[in-house]
Amino acid sequence: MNTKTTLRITYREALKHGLREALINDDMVFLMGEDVGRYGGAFAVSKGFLEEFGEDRIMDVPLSESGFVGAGIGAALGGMRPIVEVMTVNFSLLALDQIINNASTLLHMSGGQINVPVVIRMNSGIGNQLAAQHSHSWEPFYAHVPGLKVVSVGTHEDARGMLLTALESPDPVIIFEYTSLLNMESEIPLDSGAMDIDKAKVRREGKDVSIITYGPGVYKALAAAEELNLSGIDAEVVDLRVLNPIDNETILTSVAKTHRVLIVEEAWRSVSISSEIISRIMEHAFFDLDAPVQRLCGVEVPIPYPKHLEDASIPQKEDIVNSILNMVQYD
Amino acid sequence: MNTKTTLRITYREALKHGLREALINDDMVFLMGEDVGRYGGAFAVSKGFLEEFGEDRIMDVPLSESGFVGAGIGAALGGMRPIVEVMTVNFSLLALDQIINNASTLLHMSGGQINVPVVIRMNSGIGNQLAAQHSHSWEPFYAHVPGLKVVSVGTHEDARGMLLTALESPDPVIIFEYTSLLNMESEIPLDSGAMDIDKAKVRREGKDVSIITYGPGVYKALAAAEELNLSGIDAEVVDLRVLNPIDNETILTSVAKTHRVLIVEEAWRSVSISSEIISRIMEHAFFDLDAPVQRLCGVEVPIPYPKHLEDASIPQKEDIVNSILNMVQYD
Amino acid sequence: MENEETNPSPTIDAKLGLALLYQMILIRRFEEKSAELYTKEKIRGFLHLYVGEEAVAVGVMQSLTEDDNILSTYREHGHALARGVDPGSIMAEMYGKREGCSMGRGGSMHLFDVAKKFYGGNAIVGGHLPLAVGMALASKKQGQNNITCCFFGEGAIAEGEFHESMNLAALWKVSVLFLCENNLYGMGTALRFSHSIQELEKKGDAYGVESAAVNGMDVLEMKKAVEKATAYIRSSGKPYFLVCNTYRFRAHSMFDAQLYRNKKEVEVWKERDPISTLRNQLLEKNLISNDDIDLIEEKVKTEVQKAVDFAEAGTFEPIGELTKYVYSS
Amino acid sequence: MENEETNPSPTIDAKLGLALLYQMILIRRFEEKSAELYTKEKIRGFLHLYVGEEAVAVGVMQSLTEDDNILSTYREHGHALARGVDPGSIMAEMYGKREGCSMGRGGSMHLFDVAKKFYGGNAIVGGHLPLAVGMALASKKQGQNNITCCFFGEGAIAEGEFHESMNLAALWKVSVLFLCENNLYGMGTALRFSHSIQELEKKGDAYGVESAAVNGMDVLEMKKAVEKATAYIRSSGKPYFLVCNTYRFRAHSMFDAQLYRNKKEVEVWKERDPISTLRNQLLEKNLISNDDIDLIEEKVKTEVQKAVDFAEAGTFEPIGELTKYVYSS
Ligand SMILES: Cc1ncc(C[n+]2csc(CCOP(=O)(O)OP(=O)(O)O)c2C)c(N)n1
Ligand SMILES: Cc1ncc(C[n+]2csc(CCOP(=O)(O)OP(=O)(O)O)c2C)c(N)n1
Ligand SMILES: [Mg+2]
Ligand SMILES: [Mg+2]
Repeated sequence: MNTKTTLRITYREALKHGLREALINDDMVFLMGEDVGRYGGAFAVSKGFLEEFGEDRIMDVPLSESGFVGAGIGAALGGMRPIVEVMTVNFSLLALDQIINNASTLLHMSGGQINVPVVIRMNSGIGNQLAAQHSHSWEPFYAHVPGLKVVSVGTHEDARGMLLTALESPDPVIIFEYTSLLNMESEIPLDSGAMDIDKAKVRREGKDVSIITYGPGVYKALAAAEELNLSGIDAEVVDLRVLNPIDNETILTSVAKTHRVLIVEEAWRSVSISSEIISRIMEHAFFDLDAPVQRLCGVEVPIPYPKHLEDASIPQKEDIVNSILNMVQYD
Repeated sequence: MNTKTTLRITYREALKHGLREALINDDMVFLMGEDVGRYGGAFAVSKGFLEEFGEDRIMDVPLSESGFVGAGIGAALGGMRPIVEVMTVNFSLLALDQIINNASTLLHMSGGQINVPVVIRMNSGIGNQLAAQHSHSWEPFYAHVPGLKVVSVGTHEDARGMLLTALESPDPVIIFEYTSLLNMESEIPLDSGAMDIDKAKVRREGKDVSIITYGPGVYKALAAAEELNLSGIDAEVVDLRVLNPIDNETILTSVAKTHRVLIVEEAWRSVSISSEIISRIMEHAFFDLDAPVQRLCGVEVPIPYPKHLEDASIPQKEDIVNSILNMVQYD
Repeated sequence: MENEETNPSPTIDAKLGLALLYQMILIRRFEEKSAELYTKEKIRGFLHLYVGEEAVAVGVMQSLTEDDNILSTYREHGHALARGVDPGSIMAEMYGKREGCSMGRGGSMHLFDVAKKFYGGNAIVGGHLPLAVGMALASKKQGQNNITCCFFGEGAIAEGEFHESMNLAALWKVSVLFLCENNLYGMGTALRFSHSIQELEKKGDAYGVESAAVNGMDVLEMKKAVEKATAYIRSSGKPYFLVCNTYRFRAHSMFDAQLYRNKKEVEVWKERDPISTLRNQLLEKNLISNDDIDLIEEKVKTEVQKAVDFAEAGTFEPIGELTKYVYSS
Repeated sequence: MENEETNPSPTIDAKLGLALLYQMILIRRFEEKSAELYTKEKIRGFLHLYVGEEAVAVGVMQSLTEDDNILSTYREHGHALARGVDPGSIMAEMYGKREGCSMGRGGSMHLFDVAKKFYGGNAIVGGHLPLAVGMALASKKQGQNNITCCFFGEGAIAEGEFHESMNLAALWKVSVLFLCENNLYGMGTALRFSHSIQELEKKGDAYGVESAAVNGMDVLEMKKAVEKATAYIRSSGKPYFLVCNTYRFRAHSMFDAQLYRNKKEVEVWKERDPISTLRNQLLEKNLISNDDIDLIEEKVKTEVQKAVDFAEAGTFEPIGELTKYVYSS
């Protein structure tokens, strides 16, 4: 690629760029979270920010998830533009009451008087052998709740741009970022900026089968698609991106084209994003299907520590390839 | 009915019978929760118990959901048989970290050394004009989490018997009870006792369409089925009862018989129990279907206070009847 | 931390006396009417009455300016009325009418009036405390000198949110008035069954937060205590924790057989009724006459009737608008 | 609440001295080896070392009996070793082997050994405090007189769970030893940025819980303070809050550039190394000789090597067993 128009960047750097730009763009924006300042961010995403923006804009907070997430929501009510970082999604359970009973309902309960323009970022995902209490995928929880906008950052461009758009939303936005992607490098356009956060995106066009996924599933699906290409199978990869409210149109267009769907998700299987996608296809595209929709999901087990068991508990590239080969074989 | 073999009883009384029997049966059982004692239970389910069983067995606790639910889990680790009442499911968000990160994972994280025999009961549902913060249906949240057993009490017999079986489980059981059913009367067999908590149940046999539901949907579906009968439509009503792990067999048997399915659920539509049921039908019974599965769910809005809007936000008997009439009409 | 003072005669004149009396009586009669309308099924859901606690709301509001923020619980009619939220819009809200202060969406537990900086009406016990800290933080960041006053019951103090919020407010030095209404019960659970220590004001020390207890049955003592608290907050920019010892004369909500307390205890407290207390103080000092009181009752009656008429005349939102207010756009 | 005491010479004899020294050195060397194995990628996930804090774990365990329950955090190797959990089974756990004390399912953060009444290894900060209260409640209900000792860091005190658990334990009068290891940092957040007051032991007063602070760098002072605490708990049946002032010499976990503190501070604390402190005390009193120390180091080395060998020789669970331990049956 031409180095003049693209930038080679890690996912971590992309997040950092977006966050820095947000802080520069608007004085009302500030970042609050555990260890975002002096430590440099648990995942080094905000490293150097305390020095650059000062204590008022980069606030280290005590271990009080309910308290500081609620305070972030309150600060939004008070006219600020807070970005609250919950160190990892696992700890967000402690703040769920604030997020649901306050952030997602205040607009409604007040009859439209109150907006809650808060952005809550959390690191998520599986793959670093952090075991059962540190490997949750709570996308399905948040996607269930009306009033929240939920986005999942599956690519470098989105890592750079989703936050910027989230900050334009008058309503609360939950952003899932993924630890397993942090060190991954990719090219993004030099002028890549704010990304729309309303639509799913076709990351690879294909005609034989649709792989619908989000988060860490995106690059896995793209890699699987390349491999399938060698077997003459042309897979389309749809990155959901927005998990709430879900964009039906992009999904249904893809199904109408390929007639075959595999959904890939790291979260546990039952009552998940994949369940919802299957339901929407059932409801709106039943007669488009050549075969039942299939899905690869997280195995329903608290995630185990050992690498081999952890790997086995989430879908891998090979699983995607094999599932699709099987699917097509039984045509 | 013959009064010698059945008992006419409210849902509240049925719950009370079960709870009382549990306390009598086993000295290790105790009930803890906000206002379960001196107040008599927020919904009068444990009225009189403090006098009957004493302070050690009926423990009023302070407003500390995370603390006392966690303490209940701890008491289970310590060899007791606690029944923890979370006054309403809405407040369980404050205890979700304890329920998920402790109750559901300890068995696994300890490599099978630790059982967590705790039963957590919560009042749930919509229909008393309690507005957005007091009308949650969190069945989908709990049903997503492996390690938890989740049951939903849709009938009087289950109200009487589910708790007794739950207390036999070595693993944590979450019981959803429904405020809207408390005053409803029904007949149950005099000798009705412990109910199995592994299987769904066909509450009404039928051949034309399966209505799959749980909780307050059960009686609504049964009433709708009676009404449909007048139009010559013979509906089968399946009460899921167990929301985690879900019993596929009963569902698939019904689908194989009727080839048409309507799912009825009060919880919000996206990423719900209904999504999961549709997915399982897609995966295991796709070719049994004569038409796409349909569902009636909670409208995706924080539940509004006024009666007419609250009623409109959840499926009613008429909606079930109309949906099925439409479904059959387009055959 | 200071102990409850029983300073016998804070200064008062007739004008202030009448104003305070009017507000307390308005709250009392408004709620009595609400209870009546509840039994007539005009109002539904949960209805938590404030009867007996009026001195707290009225006393607090005297020292707050229109720039100050207020957050409250589900037992908030008194706070809303004392703040000056229109009684008609409150009644219409409880009727579920679109003319209500929250468009009818919230009901009794969720009164909102942003113009009055009245931020609910929150029904998760303790859930609004972190919000209050955040609003105060926003004020500080924007260089505003206003106070965020957060009402909550003594029951809420057992929740983790109290602890986290007190610590955050103290650590960040933000202007929160933590206003605890200790009415001795959280539903049916008496203070001694929910807290291992019962002098709740002592909890301020655990956070280095200034605190005090006050007789919440006397509006003049309330007024004085809050003047002191707000002066402290405005000059220091730091939070303050005020425990107002009071009592709820009626049931927790409309579904409560009150098995947990005896009638005698209620009667004893009723002798300290904040309305008669103030009335007697004013009469004794010859600041007002019985006629003045009749006039107030008359005026309140009209005001309450106006509120009911407004609510009755209100309209229901069409069902087609059900999903309004889920997202802004 | 008592202030930190600096009682110069708690009683000690050679036998006890050697035993304490052995345990502290075992923990130190075991963890140094773990760090080495981490860089060799034998151990993965998060690894939180206890180096510098050994006096706390070893001091505490002296007064606990085999009937007492222990709950700990993710920084629990020291607690597990001092409790007598087999070093081999701990190392195997960190290797993810089925011979590990949690069958390899938990890793470094989730060491469990029910036979030793060691209940984790919990990785949600503050999340195990309610469990501890519940276990103590279960003991009380069953008429058992044992103590439940719950270790947590000073960072955890800001969580609502601390507040709720202290109140519940005090209210219910149950035998919990709340054992705070104040190492001055929660990850990169210094004490003064997480708590509005820094004498954490003062927080006991807010719940009527007896409390004290102790020099956590001196195992003999630790031992004495815990003897007092446990004697109080066993005789009263009430909880106790002990703040152990200590310091972590190494990074928070293996991913930590330690930007938040300067090297000088670390060096100053290292001069108070609990191992050299005890060694010097014993040498000065002529209770032991340098040879004794060499012997201990030798013995420890063998023990650690045995643990590593055991872990190396362990086996991985077959993938087919992935869903074991989700439900009991
Ligand atoms: C988190 C939570 N738990 C439980 C409830 C149910 N509940 C409503 S009010 C109440 C008592 C609160 O007591 P207190 O804080 O003293 O306020 P009061 O009602 O006495 O004014 C309870 C238990 C709730 N609304 N929220
Ligand atoms: C609820 C929760 N929030 C955040 C974290 C991430 N985290 C792990 S350890 C830690 C610091 C805890 O500090 P402290 O309690 O002082 O214990 P220490 O590590 O110093 O022993 C943090 C923030 C977590 N594990 N759990
Ligand atoms: Mg109260
Ligand atoms: Mg620490």
